[in-house]
Amino acid sequence: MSIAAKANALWEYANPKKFLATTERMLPFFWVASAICLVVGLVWGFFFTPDDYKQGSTVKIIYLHVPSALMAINCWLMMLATSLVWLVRRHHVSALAARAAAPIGIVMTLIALVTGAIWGQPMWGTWWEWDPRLTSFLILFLFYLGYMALWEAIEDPDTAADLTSVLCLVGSVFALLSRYAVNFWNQGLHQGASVMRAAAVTGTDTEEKVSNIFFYPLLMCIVGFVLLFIALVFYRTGTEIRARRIKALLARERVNA
Amino acid sequence: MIALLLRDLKLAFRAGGGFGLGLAFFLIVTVLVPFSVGPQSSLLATIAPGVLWLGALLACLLSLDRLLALDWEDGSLDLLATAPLPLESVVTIKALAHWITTGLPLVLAAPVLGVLLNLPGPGYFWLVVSLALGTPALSVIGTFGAALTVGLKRGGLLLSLLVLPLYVPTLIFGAEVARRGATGMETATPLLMLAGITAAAIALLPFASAAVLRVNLR
Amino acid sequence: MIALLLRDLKLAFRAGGGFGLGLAFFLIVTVLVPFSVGPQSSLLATIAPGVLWLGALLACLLSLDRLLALDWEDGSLDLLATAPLPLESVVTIKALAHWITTGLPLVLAAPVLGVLLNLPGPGYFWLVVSLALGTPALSVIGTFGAALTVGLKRGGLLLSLLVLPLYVPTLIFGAEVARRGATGMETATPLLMLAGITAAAIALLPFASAAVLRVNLR
Amino acid sequence: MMPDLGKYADTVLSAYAASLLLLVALVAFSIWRGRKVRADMEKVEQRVSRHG
Amino acid sequence: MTLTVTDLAITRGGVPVLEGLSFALEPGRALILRGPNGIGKTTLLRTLAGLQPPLAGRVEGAEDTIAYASHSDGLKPTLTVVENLQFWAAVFGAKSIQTALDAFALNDLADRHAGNLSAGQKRRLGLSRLLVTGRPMWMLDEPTVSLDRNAVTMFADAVRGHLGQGGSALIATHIDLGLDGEVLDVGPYKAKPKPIDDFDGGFL
Amino acid sequence: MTLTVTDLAITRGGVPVLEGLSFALEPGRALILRGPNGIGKTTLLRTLAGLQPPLAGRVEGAEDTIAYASHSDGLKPTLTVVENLQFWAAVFGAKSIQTALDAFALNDLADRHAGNLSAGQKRRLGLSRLLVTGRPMWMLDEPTVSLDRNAVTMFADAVRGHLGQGGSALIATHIDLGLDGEVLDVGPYKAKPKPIDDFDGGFL
Ligand code: HEM
Ligand SMILES: Nc1ncnc2c1ncn2[C@@H]1O[C@H](COP(=O)(O)OP(=O)(O)OP(=O)(O)O)[C@@H](O)[C@H]1O
Ligand SMILES: Nc1ncnc2c1ncn2[C@@H]1O[C@H](COP(=O)(O)OP(=O)(O)OP(=O)(O)O)[C@@H](O)[C@H]1O
Ligand SMILES: [Mg+2]
Ligand SMILES: [Mg+2]
Repeated sequence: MSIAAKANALWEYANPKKFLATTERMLPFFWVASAICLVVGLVWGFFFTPDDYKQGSTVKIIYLHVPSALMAINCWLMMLATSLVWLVRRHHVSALAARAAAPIGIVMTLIALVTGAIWGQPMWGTWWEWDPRLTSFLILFLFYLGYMALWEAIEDPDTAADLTSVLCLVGSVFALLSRYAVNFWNQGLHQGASVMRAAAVTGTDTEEKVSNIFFYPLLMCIVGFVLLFIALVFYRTGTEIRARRIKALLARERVNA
Repeated sequence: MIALLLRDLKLAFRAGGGFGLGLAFFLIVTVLVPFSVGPQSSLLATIAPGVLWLGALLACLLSLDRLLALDWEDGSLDLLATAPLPLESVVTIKALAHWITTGLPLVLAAPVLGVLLNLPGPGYFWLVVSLALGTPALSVIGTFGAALTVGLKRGGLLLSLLVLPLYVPTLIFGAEVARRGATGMETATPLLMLAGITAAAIALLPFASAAVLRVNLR
Repeated sequence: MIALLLRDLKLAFRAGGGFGLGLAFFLIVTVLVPFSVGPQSSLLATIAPGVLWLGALLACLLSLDRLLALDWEDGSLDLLATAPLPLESVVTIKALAHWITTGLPLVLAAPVLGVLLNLPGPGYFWLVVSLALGTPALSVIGTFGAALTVGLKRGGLLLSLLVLPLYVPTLIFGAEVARRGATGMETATPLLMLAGITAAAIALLPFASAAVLRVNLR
Repeated sequence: MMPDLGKYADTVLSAYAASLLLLVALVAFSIWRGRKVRADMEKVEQRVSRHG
Repeated sequence: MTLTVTDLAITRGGVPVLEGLSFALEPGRALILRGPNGIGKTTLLRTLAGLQPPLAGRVEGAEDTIAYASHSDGLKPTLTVVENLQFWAAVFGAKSIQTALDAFALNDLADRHAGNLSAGQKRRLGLSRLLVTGRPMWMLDEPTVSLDRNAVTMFADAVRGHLGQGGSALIATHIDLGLDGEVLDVGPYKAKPKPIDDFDGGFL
Repeated sequence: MTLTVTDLAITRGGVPVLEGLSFALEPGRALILRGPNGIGKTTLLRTLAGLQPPLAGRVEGAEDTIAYASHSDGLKPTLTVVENLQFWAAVFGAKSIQTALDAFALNDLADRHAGNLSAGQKRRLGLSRLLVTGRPMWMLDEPTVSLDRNAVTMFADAVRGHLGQGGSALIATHIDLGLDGEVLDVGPYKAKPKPIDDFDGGFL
């Protein structure tokens, strides 16, 4: 099957019915897989990893903190992508997927913030520090809030989809700007992203590396969070599709009443 | 009476009813403060009580323009005025609904935001107490302002102008309580004043609001 | 185009048009700050630039809900959309009118209020410059927010919730300029960033606003 | 077999508790709403297909 | 319960618009207000409903007996048709809203948000409110605006039913409702412009 | 300049309300839209005016030729009658507003604030706007709401004059305007409910 054909085949799933049918089939797998990964990763990390030499047992928080932080960011990216798809190809499902994802994203942001705050207490001696990364997460939280509020506020579903999509686009640009602004505004004590650096994995990186003992369980948790995210998005999108169908049926009933 | 209260609450919780928006505004303002005055936590700690009170006050303020103007625009205020309800109780109910949907959430959220501005430990209790005592006054006074400006299209900003000066005493004593609490000084006197103001406002202002409303309706 | 601008300005200056209200709000907020954070002049001096920027921003924000919603409610937006004006230019004009009636007065008034918060000497120049550069961005971004929420009755609070996060970069750089200016540090970098943001916003956002408006009109 | 968390025990545990609570709440809410909406849809579908 | 108006003068925006107006409205009767645009019908109705004080003259039997329906319907767009009606029913202490729903054929619109009804559907809902007030006197300001033909007949029937139960109605309208009530043209009562030289309390 | 509509289908709130609608509107002709409340007249006019996209079908000759008058008049209460008109004249590039003022007898209201006109006076001002647009096609949604008898005749004359100059008009109304234009009852074009079983992009 050629690439183009594959791509077209992909758009098939933009049909709500087909999307529902397919995801129904795939969901159980994702639920189970994510559960397994999360349990294994967390148990491994919590029970079978040593304490960090300077952070003590608090490193264990990383197994929740980092994955949630990553998902919080990636969830917004996914919403950005689906919003674009809606604006360009007018596939309702993708708009609804964006709507379904937002609450997940906000919860992930919340988890990152909370675990971070709790972690900050012993490490930095304060619950909250206006560190750039923390701050930019707070801003991300605000963007999620606004996005969801707009969805809630508008009655007509297509109008809501259009407006929120545009907001998501413009918002992304400003979120990026804010990230730089915040960096400029205050130099932080939060450690830089090293998980994603090969050096960290190979352990050749000297300073602020997450060494392998911590890394593999962490990787497990990240995978678990990703799977959980996918499962939730599929499930919630299904819900949104049904809610949308209810709206449509009622509207149809009205006008023919 | 009950019907009116229930309706207002229902409207607030419906889509576009704007419940929780005041809360979000409170949050955002608190976040913006460090951006504008700079991130030094010591500085933030000192201004925290005042900022939180000011934020709560503004959040209250912004939700006022919906309070009566919506009913005015769609004509239900005319109808309520001809209904067998005294206008005094109408405005009281509306103030109550406003407090439930705006003031109360602010009181509950304030401590969390205190963390952001690292408010010193003892401050939390007094912050909540002062807000719990002060916000009802804000709602009642705000209703009066809303009644004054109800005739004007989008009178939101004018409303703020009229109401803010009236808020000054509440703000002074409220913030004073919170600040003293945060620095561990005694808080009895301002607390008493605050309670007094609130009690008086609740007791007297509804009559003024109703009178003003009657004038605006003719 | 010109006709629209003139009309909006005329409306603003007429009774109830809300010219000067933003200014007054700015004034009151600045006056309230000492009440809430306490009168130590040293403290006030340090937070002065930030407070003034925040006050200006809020004053801008509160005048946004009139920006398009009035025209929406009385149906003139429908008529404008069917008139021989591209919607893009309509929103640009409206943003311009908003800046003239709100942003500009704030810029001019800021130094006076600076005195109230005894802003240090060198701060004045930079405060004015940063506001003059920043407020246009606030108007344009605000117009976008207004276009998003135009369909909603009294969407004022939601509007703020949507717009404030978008204001963050402008606020940070603007306040940074003012703060650095006040303490005599170099201000070139944030000033450039601020100018860049404003320019980009003016160049691009009107298209987004017009698109959103079209969606809302259908 | 509880690992000794040293002086940070409450920190770590509270972090885990809070996060897991949030996650469970999210999943629970999603499923609750999913069930509800699915039921509603079937109701409406039946009503509509009966008359109209 | 009769409404008696004697030598009434009313103002709008400080300007006298009608004066020397006297009439009585007995139970079971309908009175149709006619007059060109801007003569003061709306103002008159608002005055009788007690929303603004008369400039001169007396209005008797108007306290808590009047149900007023203005140009705007007082509907909440985010409440459903039923919720809107139930609220007014609760305020006026009526027990059931079913009759109101039936009278204006609102049953199949019952659980739609008032916000997305069409102009005429909104109007019907607004009028049905009158039936739950249980007030004997209806004051209606251009009630049939944007109603289609059979909605107008619905309305006429509702009014007849109300009159039948000893109620009365005062209706300002420009079109013919097919109601048999005497017509009161307020045109002749237009307030004479006062001589502007004597410069009394009214600044005229 | 003819407006030709072929096999048009329109939606409101995502639901088709009218479908299979075809007609042509030649210069000099008026077309009266009739239909019960909620059938979709307003929606149709908005679609033709280009405010919302059609669901299916074609609309030709509508670009920049249509002057639309909706339920609401787009008046600024704090501007005077003249200022309101002048603004629209400037937007549409018309030179004089005198004819418009004359046509609806607005001369003696000329410098009243639009905000304190009566319902019918407002309406007259709203309608006079059509004369300054200089657009050949008028789309009017219940134009005579709350107009008194001779205001209605004023309006009818204005329309006749417009038709006389080769303009055309599409008027949605429930009452009889005494205009001789053919009537289009949109009732029969009510959209048939789609089958709900296949559950495509439109969720129906
Ligand atoms: C309260 C708010 C906090 C937030 C919003 C936050 C946010 C983040 C984010 C976004 C990442 C990104 C992970 C990546 O990109 O690799 C991260 C990683 C991390 N955070 Fe936090 N953080 C917070 C507090 C803390 C605290 C207090 C500590 C401990 C001192 C901490 C330690 C870490 C570590 C060790 C990583 C992994 C860094 C790496 O990638 O190697 N964080 N955090
Ligand atoms: N807010 C106001 N301030 C001052 N004058 C007003 C105001 N509203 C209306 N008027 C004037 O008062 C007079 C009476 O207005 P009113 O609305 O009662 O007329 P009406 O008989 O209801 O007309 P219509 O049939 O058009 O509704 C009119 O001349 C009008 O111009
Ligand atoms: N905002 C909305 N959302 C969803 N449906 C709507 C909305 N507004 C109107 N409708 C429905 O769309 C249909 C068409 O409405 P429309 O206003 O076009 O009717 P109309 O012919 O103008 O009626 P009227 O003669 O009462 O003005 C009606 O069934 C109405 O209930
Ligand atoms: Mg009238
Ligand atoms: Mg209509």
